[in-house]
Amino acid sequence: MQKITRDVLVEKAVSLLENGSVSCVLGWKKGEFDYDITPAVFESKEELVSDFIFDDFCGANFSKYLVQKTRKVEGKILVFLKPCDTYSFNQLLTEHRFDREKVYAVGIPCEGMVDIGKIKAITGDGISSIVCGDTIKVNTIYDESFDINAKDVLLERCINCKSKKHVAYDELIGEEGEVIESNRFDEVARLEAMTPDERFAFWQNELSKCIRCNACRDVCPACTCEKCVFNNPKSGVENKAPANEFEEKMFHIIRAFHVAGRCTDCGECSRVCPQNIPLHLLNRKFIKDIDSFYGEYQAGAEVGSRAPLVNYTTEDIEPCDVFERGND
Amino acid sequence: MQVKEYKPLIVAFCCNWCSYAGADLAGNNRLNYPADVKIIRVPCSCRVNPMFVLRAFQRGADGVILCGCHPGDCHYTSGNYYTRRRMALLFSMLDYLGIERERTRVEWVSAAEGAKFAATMNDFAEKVAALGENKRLEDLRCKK
Amino acid sequence: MSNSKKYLREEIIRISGVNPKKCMRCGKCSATCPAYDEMEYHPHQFVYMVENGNIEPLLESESLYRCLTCFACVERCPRSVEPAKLVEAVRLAAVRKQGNNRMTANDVPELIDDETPQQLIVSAFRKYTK
Amino acid sequence: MQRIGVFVCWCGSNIAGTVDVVAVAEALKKEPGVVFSANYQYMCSQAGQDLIKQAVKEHNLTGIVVCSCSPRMHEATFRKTAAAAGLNPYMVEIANIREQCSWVHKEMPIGTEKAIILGKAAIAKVNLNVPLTPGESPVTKRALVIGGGIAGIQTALDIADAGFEVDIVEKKPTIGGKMAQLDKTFPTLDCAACILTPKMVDVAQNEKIRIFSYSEVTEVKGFVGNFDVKIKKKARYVKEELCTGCGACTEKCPMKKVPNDFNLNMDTKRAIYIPFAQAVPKVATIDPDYCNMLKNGKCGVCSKVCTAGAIDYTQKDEFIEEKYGAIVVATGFNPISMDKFDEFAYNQSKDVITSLEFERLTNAAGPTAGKLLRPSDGKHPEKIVFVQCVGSRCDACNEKGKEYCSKICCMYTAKHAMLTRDKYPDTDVTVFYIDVRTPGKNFDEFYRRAVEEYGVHYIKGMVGKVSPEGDKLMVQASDLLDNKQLKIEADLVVLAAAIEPDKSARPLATMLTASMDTNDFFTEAHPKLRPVESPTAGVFLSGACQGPKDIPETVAQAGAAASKVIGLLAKDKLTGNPCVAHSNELMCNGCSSCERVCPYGAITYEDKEFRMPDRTTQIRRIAVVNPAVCQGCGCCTVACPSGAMDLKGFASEQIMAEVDAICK
Amino acid sequence: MLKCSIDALNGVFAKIAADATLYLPTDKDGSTVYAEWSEGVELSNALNTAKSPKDFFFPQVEDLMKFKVEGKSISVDDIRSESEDFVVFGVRACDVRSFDILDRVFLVEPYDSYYASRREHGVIISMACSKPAETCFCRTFGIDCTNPGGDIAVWKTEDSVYWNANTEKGEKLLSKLGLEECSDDAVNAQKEKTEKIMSKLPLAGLTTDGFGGGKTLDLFNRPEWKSLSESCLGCGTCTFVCPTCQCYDVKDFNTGNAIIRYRCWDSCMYSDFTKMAHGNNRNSQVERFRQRFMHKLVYYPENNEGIFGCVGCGRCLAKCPISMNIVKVMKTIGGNAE
Repeated sequence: MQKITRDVLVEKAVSLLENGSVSCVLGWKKGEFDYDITPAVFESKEELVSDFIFDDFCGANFSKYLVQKTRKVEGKILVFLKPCDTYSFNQLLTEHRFDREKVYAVGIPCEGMVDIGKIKAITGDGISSIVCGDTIKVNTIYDESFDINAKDVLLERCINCKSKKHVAYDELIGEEGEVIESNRFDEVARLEAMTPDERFAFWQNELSKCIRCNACRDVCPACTCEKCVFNNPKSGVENKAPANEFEEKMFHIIRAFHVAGRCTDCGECSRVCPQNIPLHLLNRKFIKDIDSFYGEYQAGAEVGSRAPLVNYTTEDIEPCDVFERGND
Repeated sequence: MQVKEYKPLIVAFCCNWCSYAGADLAGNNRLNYPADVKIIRVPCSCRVNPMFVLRAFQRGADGVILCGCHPGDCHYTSGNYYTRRRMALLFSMLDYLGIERERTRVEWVSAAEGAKFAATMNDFAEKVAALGENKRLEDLRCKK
Repeated sequence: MSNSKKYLREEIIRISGVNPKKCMRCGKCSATCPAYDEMEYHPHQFVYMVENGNIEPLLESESLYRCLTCFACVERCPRSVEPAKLVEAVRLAAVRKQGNNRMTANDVPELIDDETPQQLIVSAFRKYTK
Repeated sequence: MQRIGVFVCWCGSNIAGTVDVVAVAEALKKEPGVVFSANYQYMCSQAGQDLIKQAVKEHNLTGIVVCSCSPRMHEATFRKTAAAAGLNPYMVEIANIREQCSWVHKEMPIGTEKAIILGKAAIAKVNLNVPLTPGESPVTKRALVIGGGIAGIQTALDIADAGFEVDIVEKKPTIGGKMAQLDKTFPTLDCAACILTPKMVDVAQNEKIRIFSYSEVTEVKGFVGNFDVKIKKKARYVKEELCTGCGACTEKCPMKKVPNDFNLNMDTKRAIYIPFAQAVPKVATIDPDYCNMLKNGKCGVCSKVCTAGAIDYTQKDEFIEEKYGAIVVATGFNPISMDKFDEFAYNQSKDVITSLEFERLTNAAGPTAGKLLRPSDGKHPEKIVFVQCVGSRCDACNEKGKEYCSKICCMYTAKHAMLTRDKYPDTDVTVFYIDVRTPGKNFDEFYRRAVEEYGVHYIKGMVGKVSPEGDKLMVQASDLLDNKQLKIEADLVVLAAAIEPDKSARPLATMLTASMDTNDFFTEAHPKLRPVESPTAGVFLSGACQGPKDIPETVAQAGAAASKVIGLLAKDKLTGNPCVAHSNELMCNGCSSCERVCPYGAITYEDKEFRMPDRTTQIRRIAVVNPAVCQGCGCCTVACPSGAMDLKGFASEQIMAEVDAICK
Repeated sequence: MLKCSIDALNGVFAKIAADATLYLPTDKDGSTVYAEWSEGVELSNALNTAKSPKDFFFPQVEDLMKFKVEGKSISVDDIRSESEDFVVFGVRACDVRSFDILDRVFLVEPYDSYYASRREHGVIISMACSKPAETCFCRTFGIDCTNPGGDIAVWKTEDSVYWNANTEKGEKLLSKLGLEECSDDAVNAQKEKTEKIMSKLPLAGLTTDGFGGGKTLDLFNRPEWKSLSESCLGCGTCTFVCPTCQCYDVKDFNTGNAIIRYRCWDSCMYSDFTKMAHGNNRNSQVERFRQRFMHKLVYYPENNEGIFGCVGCGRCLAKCPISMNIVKVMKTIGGNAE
């Protein structure tokens, strides 16, 4: 389904590596199967040629890796950024989380990434091969084969893709895209329209699945704290386990609050949650509220923009009025 | 033993310069409000971290109210504007999770508004009492 | 203020989208108005009278049809009150009453002459007719 | 572990009436860390304080909880008591069991129960208290005044009078400001020059005052008591120290067609000029945009005629760096541009002028030598129309004007009208007004005199349109009281243009981290109680930069600002509030969230090298709080996602301990 | 061998549930989880649950005790709750093996009475696999998924469920269920079919060659650890879905009125794992990453007669946010070791 091929990216990476512009490449590395792709650092042409991959399973957002990698790597790092990744990239720059000079960013187009979970829901276990394309061909060890329309198994965040525009890059491969009118807030609105009891039941059920593995936090490009409050025994909220219902809520409310106004809605949290909790619905609630209370704001759209929670106007909505507005 | 009448526990964070002084004025004027309201003094309403609000609920509070200077009157010029944004978003989120709206409130009380302070606390305590015990944000470990 | 007056005032305010309370009584609208002398009630009076619910005399007044809708008052008003929109709203309220059309199709042939641009007749027809 | 003493005050019957103080003292004695508990009738009395001091010594107390009246009442008292007993004063916490307990609850059991809980909360907090020491910083005993108008002049003189050094930075070649352009001043009609120029001379002669004229502030660093300021002295191509102000150059300069901004461009000056006769410093300045020598190297006349040898065509901008303890902003105002007000034909007719231009036309040192003549043809105007509130009191949506009342226009218009009628009784003067606002000493009397004694026509109504017709101006206006539209022929129309802060104020505010309102007026630290201080410590406000003001108000504020500066500079050291924010550098992300919410600019960033646990080193950007600037609001602590930022005295752990104690 | 028809299964469950709480895999919100059985709770057809069944014996959070301090006296309350009888149905062979692995940790000195008590009160009914997934590699560790252990083993075919007791505990339970005797033909046929599929699995060829006790020095300083761990986020997903990870932390929670001492799972992937007064043992993600795999593949077998600390259930392969896992480690490190 991707318009751009792996070979183009490898060629770009190899040429930049060989002419010394960059010293390493952050890219996707092929896995055991056709879908378990790992983010990796490539340091040589050989590695790139044999292991670099770019296909419909390359959802991973590299922006966050730059925080640590730029501190450790000598020379520049080449990073490939899909449109949604560029927002995280900018947001991290806004927060001075890495040195822009140490990165060579190549914007690459993205046609949407697919969700292996959704494919498995159709095919069942035992996938032996997957061939990407507009129609995804899946074969299983049980000698079954499936033709799946890629559009039907997109990641949630890609179904509601908010932008095909790259907001940051040194070089762009392919054409400049556009910001898209998405329906990403529909699900939030659906929840808002429920009664409080229904909402409570919904979230109680969802959050009770949490195993507190911290994957959502650890993958989140906004969660780059040197020390997370949930790891800090002095913060008063530290814990290693969702000890009870309160702790489950506490963790997710505070995490969402800490990234409120900084979350670019990249959707990585929901993508990686092993328990399939729709965590993006928490972040999107904040984004939706921010947009409606304080005017539309897209974190990461511009470097240096002032996030809504470190900003104010004298005419802001009063907390007692938010419910009326929220239910419109 | 007699069954204790249910009385909501209310934590009120008051900024030092306006609301805490407003509460003092309510005292000076002997204006009654329920003893279930317990005040914590903070320098400015913007000192109140959402974590404190959740902590209060965890520990058994049935309602949490923040009081600060009126917008524009902040002793620190802009603290309450940030409070307003933070709490608007936090309360909206709590509501989204199905937690009763009436359990949280922000009220601007100036140092001259002793009567407003007392009236606000009476009203808030009444509304929270009507909701009954906080069940949706409770931590059972902290129950007596 | 009686309820009917209140209702009428709300109606005018709703149609016009004007908030007459913003007026600071500077009179710049009337100072600007090119049709001032033709009008029984002047732009600033429209604002004042609507605000006070004293709209009946305006509905009856010829002034409604003297306003050129040139919007000079709207342009000049320092308080963004937009008196011409109020005049327009009152005029609408007047022509919407049964049998209150100021102009019928029958009147048109009489008005046609070499000097009047047809556009003027068309817009007058629009403005004065339900 | 702390050793805490609890002291429960009866406050006579104020507390003891509804709180069983003995029971409270008993109950609190059981709390962790409490080693001593007592009750007494009046803790704040000498005997009560002695009781505390004695207990501290006898029981080796490390923390004190006083259950008494509001901390707003006696916290300071008990802190002093603690200090006298050798304890850190910040080891004291007050449980407010009077205002917030005994006075608002009627029944003894309820009051007692609540008092115990409030006491427990205070104990929980004090358990986590740490001794705090206010930071000290030295004070540079020199003040900077930015702006050399009457506000700046008065402030500088008052500060200098107290014995401190003051520098004035003025962007124009001379100090004096707007007041130097005025003719007479309301409501007493004394001559502006007569009262201003002696002050200018005082400034020039005061050895404590330095004037940096034709200069601008380009960089401000530091904080209260310790500002580092960079000042750009623009090249005036004349050596200030050599120029005698004789004026020979300004007479001989062949370049005569330079618009004279001092006269609001109503006449011309030379390319080398002295703005006006009483200028301070009286030094010539070359306008590089017009000087032929500077533009194409041809001329050099001024250099030839200057006997002092002061002309220096090679002069460059010079940067001066200086330290200051306090900064006073006195950047003043300007009339707004009339470009957007087409209806008044300001750009079409020379005979439509602003009030400030009118001042110059009536000023003896002005372009007409004080004769009131029409700018278009130099004829004497027989009919003058004044229009008030041009661009003031506009709706927020109105892009042309300002929302506020410019405050001074009513009075100066009355003054202009009165003076015109006085000097030229044959001239007919009409003032169009919306409201006449005269709240000041002798103001309304002044306005009434204009009407009653001088026969100025005041018409309530606004001018809608001014159109030049031949050599006349047709003024179309409302007369609201007569319900008429007037069409008046006038020879001169004078517009009372709204005033706005000087354009230099906005970038200056950024440099000073001083806040501004939406109109670019500087915000005061408190609108009622601290009207001459900016929220940024060490920055003070004088004059119209804070809001529209007339001269007496400006001078009053200038004096007030000076007294605040003197109060600051009189100290050898500044003792800060120890309850300030501080950042844990190991947890800081350097993300700037805290900096963005800090109203005082107390937070800066530095790159710091860290040795990581895996034995590598990393350079990270971290926040550093300047305790001298921080006022301790705590906003940054919540903005900080990692919790690196905390507030001393109100630490997150302490507040949560209070929450826990209350909810227990 | 005993059997019942698929249709009768619910009735059997009811019988089991009459005496003990019965847990079984069921489908909920699109994933498979263990849930308490009650009428209407259907057995899932999925291969395995998202989380392993180790929770039943070693819960993620477990209160150990409660104590109160009043004045200078401390009172300790027993708040243990692990004495309830329960039955876990449908445990796959790999997960059954995981209990052996946990036993070797918790049931040796210092003996973990909480775990032991739960083990004692729990009956494991395993279920043979017939449709393994591509992520399965139990065979690598010598596990026969067609012949699972546990107290009772169960085979499910299209129409019937076959039961066989492996232990006395199982025998006792099985005898109460009133099932009919039958031959093991159907079971053998299923086994044979499954065996064929097993050899077709993509990871069928994965071996433990190069790993095991005594390999510490060979493997510890291998340079590949760096690149393998490069993208590791340091989250705890692999640990928390793993049936054999057994590390925990003991923490105190101050409720305001008392202290609850509890333990909860910990993860060696976390930066503050085994943090002590002097700091941490492992200060970089490479070290932490290496620890997890060295433990499963070298240290554990070294201390436990060659038994590996992995059962090849494939959960970490499916759940790792960045798809780094033990198979990739084994192929990279082990492959080169040959």
